[in-house]
Amino acid sequence: MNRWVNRLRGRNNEGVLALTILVVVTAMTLVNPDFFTVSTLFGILRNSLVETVFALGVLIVIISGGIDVSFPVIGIFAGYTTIVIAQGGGSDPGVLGALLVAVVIGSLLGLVNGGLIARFGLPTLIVTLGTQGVFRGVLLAYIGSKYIAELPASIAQLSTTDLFVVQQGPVAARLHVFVVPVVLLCLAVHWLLQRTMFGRGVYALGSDAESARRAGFPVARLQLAIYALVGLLAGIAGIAHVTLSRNANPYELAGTELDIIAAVVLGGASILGGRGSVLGTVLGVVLIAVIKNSLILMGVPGTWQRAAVGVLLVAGVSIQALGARRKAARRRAVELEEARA
Amino acid sequence: MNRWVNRLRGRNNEGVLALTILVVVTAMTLVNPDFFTVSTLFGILRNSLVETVFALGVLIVIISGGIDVSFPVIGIFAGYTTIVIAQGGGSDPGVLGALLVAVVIGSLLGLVNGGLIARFGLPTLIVTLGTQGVFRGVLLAYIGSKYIAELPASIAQLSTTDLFVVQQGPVAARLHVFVVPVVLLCLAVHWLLQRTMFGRGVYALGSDAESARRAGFPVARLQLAIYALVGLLAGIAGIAHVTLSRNANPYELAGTELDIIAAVVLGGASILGGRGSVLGTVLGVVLIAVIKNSLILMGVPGTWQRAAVGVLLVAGVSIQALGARRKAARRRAVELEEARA
Amino acid sequence: GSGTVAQGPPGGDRNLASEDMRFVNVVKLVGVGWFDRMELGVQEFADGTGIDATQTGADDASPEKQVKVIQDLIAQRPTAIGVVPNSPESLEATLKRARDQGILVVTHEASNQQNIDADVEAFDNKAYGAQIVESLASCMGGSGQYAAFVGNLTAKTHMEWVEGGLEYAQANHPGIQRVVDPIESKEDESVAYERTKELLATYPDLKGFQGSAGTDVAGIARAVQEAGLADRVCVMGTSIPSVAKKYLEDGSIDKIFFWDRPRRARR
Amino acid sequence: MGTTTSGTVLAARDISKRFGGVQALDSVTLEIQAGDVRCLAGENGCGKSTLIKILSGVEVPDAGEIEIGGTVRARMSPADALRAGIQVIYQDFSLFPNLTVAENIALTPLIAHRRKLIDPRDVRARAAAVVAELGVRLDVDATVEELTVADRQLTAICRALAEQARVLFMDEPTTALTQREVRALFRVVQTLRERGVATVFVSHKLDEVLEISQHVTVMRNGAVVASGRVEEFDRMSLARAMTGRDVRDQRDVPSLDGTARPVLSVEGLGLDGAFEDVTFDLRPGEILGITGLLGSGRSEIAEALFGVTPAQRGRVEVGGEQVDIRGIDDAVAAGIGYVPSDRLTEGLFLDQSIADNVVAGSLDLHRARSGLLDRARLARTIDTFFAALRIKAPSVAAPIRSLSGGNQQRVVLAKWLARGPRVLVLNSPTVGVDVGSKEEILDILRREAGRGTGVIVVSDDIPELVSVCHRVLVVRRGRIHQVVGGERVTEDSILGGLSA
Ligand SMILES: Nc1ncnc2c1ncn2[C@@H]1O[C@H](COP(=O)(O)OP(=O)(O)OP(=O)(O)O)[C@@H](O)[C@H]1O
Ligand SMILES: Nc1ncnc2c1ncn2[C@@H]1O[C@H](COP(=O)(O)OP(=O)(O)OP(=O)(O)O)[C@@H](O)[C@H]1O
Ligand SMILES: [Mg+2]
Ligand SMILES: [Mg+2]
Repeated sequence: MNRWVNRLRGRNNEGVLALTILVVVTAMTLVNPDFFTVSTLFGILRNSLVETVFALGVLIVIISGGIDVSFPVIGIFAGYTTIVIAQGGGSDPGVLGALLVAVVIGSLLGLVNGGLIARFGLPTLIVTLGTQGVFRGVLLAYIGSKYIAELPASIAQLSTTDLFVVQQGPVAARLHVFVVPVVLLCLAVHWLLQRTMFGRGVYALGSDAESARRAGFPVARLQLAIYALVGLLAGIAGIAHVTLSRNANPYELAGTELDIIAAVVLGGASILGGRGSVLGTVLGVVLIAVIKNSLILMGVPGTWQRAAVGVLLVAGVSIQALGARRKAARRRAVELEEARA
Repeated sequence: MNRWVNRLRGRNNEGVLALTILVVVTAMTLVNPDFFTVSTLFGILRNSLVETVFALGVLIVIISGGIDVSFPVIGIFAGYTTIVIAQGGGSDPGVLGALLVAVVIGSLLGLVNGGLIARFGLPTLIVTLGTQGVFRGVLLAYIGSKYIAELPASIAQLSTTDLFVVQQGPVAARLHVFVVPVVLLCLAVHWLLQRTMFGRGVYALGSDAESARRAGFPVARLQLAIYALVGLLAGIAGIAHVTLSRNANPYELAGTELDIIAAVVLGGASILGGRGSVLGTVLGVVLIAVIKNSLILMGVPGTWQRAAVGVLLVAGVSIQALGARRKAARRRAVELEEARA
Repeated sequence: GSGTVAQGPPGGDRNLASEDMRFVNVVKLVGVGWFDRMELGVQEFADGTGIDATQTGADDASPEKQVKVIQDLIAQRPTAIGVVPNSPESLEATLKRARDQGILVVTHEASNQQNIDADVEAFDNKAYGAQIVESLASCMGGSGQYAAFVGNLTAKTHMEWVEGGLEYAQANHPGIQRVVDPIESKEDESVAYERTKELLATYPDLKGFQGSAGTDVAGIARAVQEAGLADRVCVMGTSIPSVAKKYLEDGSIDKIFFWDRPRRARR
Repeated sequence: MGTTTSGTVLAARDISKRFGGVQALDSVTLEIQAGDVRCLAGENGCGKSTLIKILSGVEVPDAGEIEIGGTVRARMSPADALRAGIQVIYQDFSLFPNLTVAENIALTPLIAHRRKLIDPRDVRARAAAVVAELGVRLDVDATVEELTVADRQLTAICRALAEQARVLFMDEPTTALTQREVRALFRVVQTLRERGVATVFVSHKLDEVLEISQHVTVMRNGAVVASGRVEEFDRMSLARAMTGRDVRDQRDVPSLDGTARPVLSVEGLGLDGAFEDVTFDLRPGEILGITGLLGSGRSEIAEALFGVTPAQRGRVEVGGEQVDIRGIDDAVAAGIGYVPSDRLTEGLFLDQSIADNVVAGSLDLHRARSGLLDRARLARTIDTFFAALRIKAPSVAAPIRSLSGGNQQRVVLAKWLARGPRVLVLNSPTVGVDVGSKEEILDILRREAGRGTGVIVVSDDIPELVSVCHRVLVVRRGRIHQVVGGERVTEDSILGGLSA
């Protein structure tokens, strides 16, 4: 019975998160039958796409025991620069071409972080705080500071490409085609973390860096790869953001880092490292999106949304902490019994 | 000789910071003789006042091994609410009355952070990330979201009170009277950290929380006091900010947390806790202000200022890290020699 | 860089030769199409007169950043400063300081600014607003709810546009109601987008939007288009073609309004 | 059985290592044969761990060469060493607390094999096989952080055995274990020896060294000073080889005033799931030992007295007055001091100076009338204890991290003695401390007791208890099973109480 509850709760409280989402959706539907529509669902999904991709990167860093606050800047750097290059080149690079450029830029910037961290052993928060400023400065001073309203034709077309459209009376509910690559990306990162030596190395590093070194993990190379990967994911998120916004604005995204870290932590990742899952992260992002959406529908002013996310974060982490403490106490009791037996 | 160099460098590289400031000022004066004026000096000081007060709070938290990202929101919450209350009350509360109100509000919000951290043992970043959102939501939804241009008469008068004015040809260089309380505050925090049980407890906590508990420090009470103190300082900074900007805008300050953390870390405080000084912090804040001012006078675009601060941060922390490594090696050498003697 | 005059600021002397004069135009924010277009005008002025005229601004439309930009400028002591204020009120003290130091101050879109040497307005702001709402009313079929956006609640001109529009609607189209007070977009397309989503959720019967900042209509249209309401909701307001083009093409923006008189355009 | 002489599996020749300009290892040469059990002995800081770290690729030597299975290398990475068949049980285990036992056991060999992908079923199967082969009970699906210390040790052992190792290093593997686990570990070593695996064993417990090893290598100040078959050494000669002087090692307890009123009285102390009905008195100047097996609750009794995990029932009197110990504050206020077993995580501020640490527990006693810290008195206290405990360091400003284990332990003692406690409780005070330092620390306890302090020593080092205690309480299953006092305090009587 107890075991069954634990199974349902999941390693990182994924079950609790899923349950919370269910409760919120049910409550909202009771209050306002309009809530539970395909259109609402698609809207929530669309709003979560870019955040989810960023969150995957943050998840990897947090599991590895580090923290990165430069990823939104890397994202907009990659997304904006890609558009600038595409416009400068004259010819339309196509969707895959643009993606490739964004991924390369993102990875390179991530490598800068990784290099500084792996080479000099500096605290990850400080390094990414510093590079965040540098990347942003270079972006605005060298690449451009203008709002670009016209995207290359291929990207502009993708902006309004839907996976499918459900007609509901006069309103059309649209599910953006980006849902497909984002789902694939989640599966890929899950696989990477769970089934590859790299992924287990990330957990090992976050668990205990010196033990990881002694066990033969190439720690410096691992860190380099982790931050490059975060940059890569940020690059993807950046170009996705530009596409979905239908314009390129170099001032956007910067400043959203703490929100995404909050979603990942809410999703059960431990800020101390070594713990976290893709499923939990996705649920964390979705829960925040559901709550925000519910508040909008209930006519709660936008300023309250931040407050709600704040309460959610503190409550969520408190519950996790209390749960862990209770579990430890139970374990101790069991052991003493066994030792005496 | 070596010992003399070490003395000059200071425990937290204060000497290196002071030297850097000197070099930048000298270089700027050579390039542009207009730079080295009383007016520039006063300008830099004025621009550093509010940041310094915030930085003192951040310093205490960082020494204690925590981190706080909610302090700018606490600051503007306290500052703005004080003005709202003063306006609502009808009668002018006077400067001291306003300060008192801001300090009480700031401390109470800080106590919320401290309570959550001490009671549930949650990660400080997560708690303050959460409360940041909550405080901001409450401020904008309950207290107000309007820009207030008219401050109460006493505060409005303080806004333009100068300690002294130096006439330079047609230009008057003004030193704002706030320099006095800010200097006093720095001395007070220095004394608090170095000469009181509370201060030593802060260092002990940051050095090793479990050891601090075993040494008999009342850890929970200490944490409560630390976050209340940060709130108190943020309250002072908030009302100072409102006074100096001659208006109250609830959207301000939020988002500046990472900049101030950067200044404190640049000033030699260790993000891992247990290390940092008021002198270093003040020098860190001033160095950033000097660099920004120099860039402005050289006509460098504002976007580059962030980049410069970023480079400064990474370089500063790298130098500290490398220095610490070299120092550790030297120390071991001395000991082994003695052990063998 | 700053001037080479040994004593005193160049701003103190208004009889300088045009090569020694320096004008700086401070706009609400940099990097948006509207002010890029304005910068073109500043450049043409510089080319034509030989005066060192440039344009600058903060990276978002917040009043305090604009104050900071002007304070930094005062330290460099130019001959004259032009300002398109985000919040005329919050600029007063700073502009006074500039004028105290002998710098000429000229504003645009700020009919109520006090500490200035001159203010430039393109036309009667209320009449302009009335014209936008007249078009909106006919698009909405003469009845229904609409909402209005401004860049900043403190931006005098934007407020005059939406107030002029509201007064016109109340006088001439009793079937048209504005649902809430003007909404602030912070001159930011994504803020306009978010606010529009909220409005559409709160007021499902909304039929019209009036935008004021150049990017307002783009953000509104994006939200309307995503909600599948492009055909039901009318979106109109001040903007420029480069920003609004694609939404005009797919029908999510119905009409934009602007004025534009750079010399190059007349040639 | 005879030693299998199937040749040298590992040879380290002329290994030197400098840390910051000083020789931590000075041209050390060591050869290990298959099936050999070799003990590395020496004082704290003589270079034992450094040698192990070099031979396992964790540190790179400055000079010298390492030959493993015929291949000579100047340097190698941890992965190289693992591939060459070198396994290490580090003193701190070096496990991953957030990963499962299975992963902890199976990941290391998979890295060594340069595997890129992981199949959880494969991992589990490999780990289960190792566990089964060793015949121990270990839940491979549990995460390591859920395990007891003993199970963690077992996990570390299983990890070291997951691959057919050539050489197994064990760096002080018994410090956290009680007699029972030590016996189990020795059985494992015996099995490995029969399989031809060479074992290098480090311990400060001389009896263990003499029991398990076939060869002994003694180091001093980074160099090998003696080496030979174990039969050539006894306790005295081994201690002399390590320290360069004679180490006294017999029972020496100060005389006791039998009429003095108890400084501490404990009556009916109980805590659910930990201990029950604990009653004893402690007189001024008395040194009382408490011992028991793992999980017997002896540590909990000490921690309850200090308020770390307060007791739920019972009475505690200090100096005749009842005190209610609900937290550490209460214990400190009542005059109880506590030296925890794990000084590295619970006793010291590693990055702070000796000075700061010495007064960390007694700042409140150094307040001037104004309530502020009295700096002059602080300095006096620091200097007094620095001299009295003969802490070996360049100055009181040296950070704790730079001290050797024995000296760190002295700083912990100084910290509590500075409070002038009426009752001093010490949990395993000489764990990981070399024989020389250990004797000096026990002397400090005797001196402190001679001044009228009541001293409680919680330990499983029976010779140590015999050497210093007036009385010893043996705890079993949370209850005081036996009290051994006066002339009856001998190793045999205590061991008898433990296992009866
Ligand atoms: N990573 C390191 N950096 C600098 N010095 C070190 C390092 N590791 C060890 N030392 C120094 O080298 C010397 C030998 O240390 P080592 O840990 O090998 O001693 P040990 O014989 O294992 O002692 P113990 O019995 O206390 O474990 C010590 O003086 C120590 O301070
Ligand atoms: N804080 C804790 N959390 C979880 N389990 C604990 C904790 N402290 C002790 N235990 C468990 O309680 C049991 C008894 O621990 P205790 O430390 O009292 O044993 P001990 O007799 O002192 O053994 P040792 O020889 O290891 O010191 C052990 O199984 C230990 O793992
Ligand atoms: Mg060692
Ligand atoms: Mg124990």
